[in-house]
Amino acid sequence: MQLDNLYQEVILDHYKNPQHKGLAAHFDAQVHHINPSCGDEITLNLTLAGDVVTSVSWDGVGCSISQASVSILTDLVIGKSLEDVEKISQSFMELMQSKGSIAGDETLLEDAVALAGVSQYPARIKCALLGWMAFKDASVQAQAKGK
Amino acid sequence: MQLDNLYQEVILDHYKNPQHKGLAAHFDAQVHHINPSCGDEITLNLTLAGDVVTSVSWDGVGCSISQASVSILTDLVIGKSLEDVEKISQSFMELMQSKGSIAGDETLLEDAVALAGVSQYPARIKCALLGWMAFKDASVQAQAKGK
Amino acid sequence: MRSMSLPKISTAEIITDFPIFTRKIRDGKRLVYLDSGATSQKPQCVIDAESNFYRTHNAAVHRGAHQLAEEATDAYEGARAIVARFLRAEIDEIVFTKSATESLNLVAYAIGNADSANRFHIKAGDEIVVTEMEHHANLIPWQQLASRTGATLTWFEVTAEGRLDLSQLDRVITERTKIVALTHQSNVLGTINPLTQITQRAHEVGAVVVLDACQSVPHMPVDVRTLGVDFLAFSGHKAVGPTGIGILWGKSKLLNELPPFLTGGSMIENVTMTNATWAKAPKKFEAGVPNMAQAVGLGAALNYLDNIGMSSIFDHEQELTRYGLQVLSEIDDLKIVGPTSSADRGGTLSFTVGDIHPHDLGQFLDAQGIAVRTGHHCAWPLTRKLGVPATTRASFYLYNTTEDIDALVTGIRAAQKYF
Amino acid sequence: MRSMSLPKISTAEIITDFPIFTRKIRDGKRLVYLDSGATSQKPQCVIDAESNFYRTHNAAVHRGAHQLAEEATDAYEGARAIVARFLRAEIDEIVFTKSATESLNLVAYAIGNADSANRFHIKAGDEIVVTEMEHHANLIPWQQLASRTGATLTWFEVTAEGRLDLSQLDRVITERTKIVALTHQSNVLGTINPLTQITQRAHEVGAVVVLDACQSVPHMPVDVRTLGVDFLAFSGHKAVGPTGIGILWGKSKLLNELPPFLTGGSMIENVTMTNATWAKAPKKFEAGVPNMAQAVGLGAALNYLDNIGMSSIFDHEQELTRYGLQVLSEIDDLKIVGPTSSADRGGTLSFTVGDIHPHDLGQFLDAQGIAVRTGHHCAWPLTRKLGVPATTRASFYLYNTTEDIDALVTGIRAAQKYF
Ligand SMILES: Cc1ncc(COP(=O)(O)O)c(C=O)c1O
Ligand SMILES: Cc1ncc(COP(=O)(O)O)c(C=O)c1O
Repeated sequence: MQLDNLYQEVILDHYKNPQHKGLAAHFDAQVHHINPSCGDEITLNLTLAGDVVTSVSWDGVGCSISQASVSILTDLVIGKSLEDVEKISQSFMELMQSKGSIAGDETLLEDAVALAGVSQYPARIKCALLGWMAFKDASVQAQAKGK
Repeated sequence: MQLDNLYQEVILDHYKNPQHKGLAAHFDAQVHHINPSCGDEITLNLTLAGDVVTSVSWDGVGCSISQASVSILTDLVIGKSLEDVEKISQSFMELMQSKGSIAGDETLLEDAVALAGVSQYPARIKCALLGWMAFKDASVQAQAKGK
Repeated sequence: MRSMSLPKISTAEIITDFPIFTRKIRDGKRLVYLDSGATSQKPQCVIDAESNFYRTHNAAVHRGAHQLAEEATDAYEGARAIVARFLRAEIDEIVFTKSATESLNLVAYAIGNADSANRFHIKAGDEIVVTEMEHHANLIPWQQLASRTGATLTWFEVTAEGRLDLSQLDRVITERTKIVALTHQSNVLGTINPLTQITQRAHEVGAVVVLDACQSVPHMPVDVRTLGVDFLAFSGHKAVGPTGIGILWGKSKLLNELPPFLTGGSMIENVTMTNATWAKAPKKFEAGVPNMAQAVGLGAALNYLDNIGMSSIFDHEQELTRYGLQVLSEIDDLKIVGPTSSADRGGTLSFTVGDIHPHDLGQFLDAQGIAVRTGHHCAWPLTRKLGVPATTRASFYLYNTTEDIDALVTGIRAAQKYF
Repeated sequence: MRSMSLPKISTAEIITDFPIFTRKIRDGKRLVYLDSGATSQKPQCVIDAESNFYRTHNAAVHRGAHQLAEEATDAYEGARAIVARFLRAEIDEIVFTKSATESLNLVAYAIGNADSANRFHIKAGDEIVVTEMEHHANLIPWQQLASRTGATLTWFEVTAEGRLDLSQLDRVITERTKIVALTHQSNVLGTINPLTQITQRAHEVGAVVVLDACQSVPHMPVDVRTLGVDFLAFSGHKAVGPTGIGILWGKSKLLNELPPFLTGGSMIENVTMTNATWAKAPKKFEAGVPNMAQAVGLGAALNYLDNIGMSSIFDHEQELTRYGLQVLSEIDDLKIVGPTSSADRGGTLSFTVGDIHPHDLGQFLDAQGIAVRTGHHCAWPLTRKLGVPATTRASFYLYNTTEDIDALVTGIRAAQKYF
């Protein structure tokens, strides 16, 4: 079934057991993002130590793609420098825009390659990006605050 | 040539020798009408004696149809009661909206039956009616003043 | 039963009028189109009407003194006459716009343009009444008008059953109310709103009533002479017509008093460098070379619907609605959002299915060839009020059958296993 | 000569692309269509593009999570990419409207919506500059904006030769000027306006330049990167595209700062009962289910023109213009209204013929199968300024030939005998 490309095991796992869901009490930056076309929402808290992501936590409502994607993101970025995260992020963006033409760099993206199938469903790309956009926004705010 | 239905001899005659063109100095009502789709304009002066049209004069720019139609109108209405004019006017309106299905009542409309062909050229009906609308407007104003 | 006396419509025949139903979805699946609330499919006769206009009569209307221009004008004005007949309106009461969205913005902006001498003039202290179930197209233009003029926006609430709460009618519509804007049928709940009480109260206080008829005109007989509203808007594309065409109907007297909205060619009486005066309605509201082919296509669409019969279409959808409500209600964890009986509701069924997010459900159904819509359906304040972030919506039209609904049910049950 | 290096276009072939040329006019006469300035004819590929959208991909864009909605979105956004490529613009700079008239009103109303914190805010004391040769669509919206805000409307005059009088440039565009709105090519005179001086002066004083490109984009290569203007509007129907579709191009940064115009579905970021925030441009300006089939048709139209080549089309029209100016000037009593040489002018020839009223001339020509336009051409202040109540206008496009012009000349001479 073609749909299984989209809803890979890994995605449904993250959806059912979202990582770092539940907002941390302390944070450097908190952002709230909305997907205007479907109403999905996410709140994301971020703490940095210098250039390094020490904590990301989140809460929100959304489809399996958006929930799994943010869950995967948190696993990927915690403990990494913002520079490394930027590389991951760019690679993920490429994957999303690939229309199925690439499989994604597994060493860089880890579980996020499971989202490759999303790139063939244009209406869902925004879902997969919701958390990533929120993270980006939060990191800009947290850095601004750090200065 | 089908066009000769539209441009009957009588019409071209009135166009070349317009009746009662040149504005009278005295009048009960003066109106200025415009055809917004082509820019044609007419000024029409009207004098009543009680219920009877004693003088209609006009000036303006316009196509042969609009000029001939107002010229024919003046010939038709001067000396008649407003009640009679109303009958003529209604009959003329019917002729214009007939899409060529009627020839017009010659005893009532006289030269105006020559305009029958206009009813087959929808874009020209407004031309033929410009003077008649101006007359109608002027007669309302002149009556209001008379009261 | 009223529907018994009417000829039943033959969906088997109707479907052959719509070429899109010959195509396959997602690797060979039959198209089960349950998204007519978003946009309807088009019969070949509508597609042909647009094409034929271009192929044979294309010219700018009202402008040229040549044969094509005459024919184009006849076709365009002929379409206006068809719309008027369809709504039981006067010809001069029909304004062609590009969409219901434009129609509603037209009224809101034109009212905003009314100076203090105009009966439509609106100012700080005045009130504009909407409802909690409005589509964004009948909410934001009024929010904006309120914010531009200092008027206050108030609204009717929606009950848990998805009905308008009219218990506070006289407190919502007050002596300060100038405009009451509401939907005829909710595009989320399916609710058909009762109008009489509202229009009576509105007119009592001197307000005008603007009806969003996007979801009613395509689906039921609508007679503007008996509705009691002052303005009405709908879109062609939801009524088996082309995209890019909408209708504003307004009472003749009101249209003539309303200032214009879009300005430009063909809507003028006289123009100088510093000033302009306006043509009579409807021309006053149709600036520029109009969407002629689309108007002609809409005429063909309404004739098509009329031939089948709006009462028959309504009855057909009522049957589907009754059937749909029943079979959906048999699914565990499925919750209908909106009235659960077919009384005073149309064939728009929104629902949630347990914890399955509507996006995921929609995607799953799509893989079976079933097209539904998911999200807030451009009525975000309503979904918020109802406490659901999003719903899945199946909406029916004349070409749908109980098999389509069966396919939906099968799809939902399979999704419940999948997620 | 520049035209020599370009492939000549083959009108014989082109004509076969346009089905309307197979029909006959007024009892069997060949259609000599010289009214493309009002609206152009459509090639079969454009008609098919619209039809195919309805037949195969029809669904509401940006909304459904189903295959048809995906395909419709691809088709619609694909059309946006084509328009962007055609104008050498960025994709997000292309806004779909229903017409140039809407595009121009959009800018005028949106500027009127700008509050005092917004760079577009306009108020009493500010000035809006237009020209005496504007079409009503690029004049009245600015008159209205001026009257709503208390700003002052000023204008460039037109010389007896039909050119903009730029001798007073610095007095017309002043430190108080906020907007300069002008036409690229006059729809009456054919004059192509020089833009550099005007845009430089406008930007020097911090004004934005709005270009009415209705008569240029369909007829010559236009590259928004080098034009120097800030906004540009044109209509699809004059560019072999469908009716009901127009384009507003705006510089990305400016579109994002400009407040919205029409409000409703799909143009929002977030909505509550009392407030709404906006999506990014171009979505911010596209409220409601868009004119999807028409956008797709416009995409096909611009691809069609691009395949032939805009430079070749321009050269072809230049040749027709030179020929037309020459043979018309040989007719007694015929007076060209506008530049009499082909330099900096397009293929729009307006003229008067002695005392023959344009309406009569147009009707006479129509009887020979020749379609021209007569009247003030929606530029009434201009015809008044030029001292003619009306003119007859012949306008050329890619499918016209010197034979069409010969037919016109023969027709005019016959009319001179008739009247
Ligand atoms: C120069 C010019 N500007 C604006 C317009 C208005 O275009 P539309 O009527 O397609 O909106 C036209 C054509 O009518 C035109 O020729
Ligand atoms: C109830 C309702 N109102 C308004 C609209 C707006 O219609 P359109 O997008 O065709 O302008 C819609 C559909 O989108 C609707 O369902």
